[in-house]
Amino acid sequence: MARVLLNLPRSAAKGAVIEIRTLIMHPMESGFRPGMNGTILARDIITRFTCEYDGEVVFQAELSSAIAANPFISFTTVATASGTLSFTWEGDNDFRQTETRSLTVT
Amino acid sequence: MRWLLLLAALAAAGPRIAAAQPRMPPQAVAQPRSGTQDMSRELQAMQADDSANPGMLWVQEGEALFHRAEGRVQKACADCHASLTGVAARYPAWDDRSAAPMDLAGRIQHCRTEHQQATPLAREGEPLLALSAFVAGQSRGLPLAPPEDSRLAPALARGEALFRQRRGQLNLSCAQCHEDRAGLRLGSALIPEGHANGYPQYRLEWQALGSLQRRLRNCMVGVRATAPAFGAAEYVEIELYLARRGAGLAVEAPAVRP
Amino acid sequence: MNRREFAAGALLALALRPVPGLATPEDQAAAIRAFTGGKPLREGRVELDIPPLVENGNVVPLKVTVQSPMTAANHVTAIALFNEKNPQPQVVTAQFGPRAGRAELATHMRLATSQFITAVAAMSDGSFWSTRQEVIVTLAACLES
Amino acid sequence: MMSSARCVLALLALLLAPPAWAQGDAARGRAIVTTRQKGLCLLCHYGPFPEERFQGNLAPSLAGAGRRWDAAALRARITDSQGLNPDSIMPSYGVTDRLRDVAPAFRGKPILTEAEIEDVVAFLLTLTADE
Repeated sequence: MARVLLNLPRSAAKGAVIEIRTLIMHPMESGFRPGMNGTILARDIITRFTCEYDGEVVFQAELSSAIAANPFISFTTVATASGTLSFTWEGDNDFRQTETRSLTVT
Repeated sequence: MRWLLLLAALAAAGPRIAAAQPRMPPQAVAQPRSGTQDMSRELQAMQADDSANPGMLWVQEGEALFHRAEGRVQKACADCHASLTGVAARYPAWDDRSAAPMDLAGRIQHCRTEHQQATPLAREGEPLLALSAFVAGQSRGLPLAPPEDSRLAPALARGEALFRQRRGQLNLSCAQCHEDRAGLRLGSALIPEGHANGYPQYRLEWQALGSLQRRLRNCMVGVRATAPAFGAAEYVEIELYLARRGAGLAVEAPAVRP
Repeated sequence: MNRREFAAGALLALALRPVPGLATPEDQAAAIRAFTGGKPLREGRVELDIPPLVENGNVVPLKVTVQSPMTAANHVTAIALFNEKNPQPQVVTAQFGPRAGRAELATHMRLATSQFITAVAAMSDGSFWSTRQEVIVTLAACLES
Repeated sequence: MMSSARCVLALLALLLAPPAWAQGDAARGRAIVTTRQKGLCLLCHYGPFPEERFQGNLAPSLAGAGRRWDAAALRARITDSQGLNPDSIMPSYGVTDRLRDVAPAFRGKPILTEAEIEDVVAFLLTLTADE
């Protein structure tokens, strides 16, 4: 499992816009870089990031080789109701990882 | 004329006098300047923001490892160490058993093999970097405070000599760039004073976290010199000198550097 | 050596500088056309906060902010970022809806060399807005290997 | 009038001078000067190289080098700068002894060959204008 850092509030007022900041440990090997022996290293990147709020997609991003290693993605969402936010990173070589956080809306 | 002769005699006796007593630790740079001050506002912000500093991924990994039972005795670091606040700021330090200076990664290794009775971790391997980052992170904001320990004096002197030793096909010493020419530009890159207050650090060139030893190796490769294997005494001696030289600077680990 | 030979040599030296297979501004324009479906791009509404000078192109922090009420009737549906001179013109494409609250996206990108970066926002009314910024990438003097 | 140091320099340069047929090529020399992996010159020096956005400032400008020095003096400085001034940080491009801990890949090899140094000299001689 890749190490993930998620920064978001545990609770928020109903209707508030909350900021979510994510980091995941991943080499984002671009597929354009020569290795030690001079041949190009195979691409190994995260291609998609999805945030679901109680099962509904509220943010999604398609990533390319131009995203830096250990990808950082920050975005916002509206606190609508207490529930679960899930974060999924998918990519080359069947990479798939999901993390969840609960959000209390008052 | 006589005073001139006297002066010459004193000068000749000088080295012998110095050798007879433990050498006084060299003074720290009068007002050491952290590499952070030479970075763009944006990189400074990245370093300061724990939710954007990629080095924090290693700190988090290190925290998990710190609490994991390991080795034949199945003990975790956390079983003995509640807090390690300020510890990293005092390394490298003298190690009685090996009768040599030891850096922070060396100390973690020592704990691991002696107290946990576990297999040693590879230098520059991810687990040791992560543990080092977690421990060093607990000294963030505290001043580098190398120990006043006379047993370290010979190694400290060797470290300074290595810092001033020209080497490699380009025949350059650390001091010629990072002391004499700090603040000038090598190509487009501003030469920093080269302080040791941010390690392990997330270097954008590496796209990963790395140790001070890796950074030292980086410069040796740069001047086309041979570089000792990670963990070698030469690195620890330079680390010792750098800690003294940057004394007082706030620990920034895990720092972000270009 | 005469002047012409010298000039030719200088040009050769330029041509021999190591620039691996990079995309071109034309590739960037084509990628943007594919994103907009050929619809016109208007300038404005989009703000791209990216450092004008970066010490290392491996990690370049940036933030895109689009002015929009982000209501069901009027919101940003997507933000896309394009480069001119990386191996590929695409950087990131993010889908937005009213539940985002604000049309903001921050990330860390790679820049192979100095170039213009273009941010494009697609609106729920079918219009496209954009802005672009030049980023100068300095070169590392010493590399590890 | 020539100072004695200059005389020594000129003699040294004469000794180091290649056969007359080995004339340097200024275009090749320019490529060496501006290539980071080869000449490394612009890491420390700066000069009239508009296509090179980033140039160092550890060492003097190369502009006017061809007016300040003749071929022999340039050759001597490039070949063994530290032979002239032991404290110089400029590498001795043609020297392989007096070095320590050289990485195996570079051991026994000068930074530039004699022919390459001739190319650089030929190019620097064209830099007669001050910036």
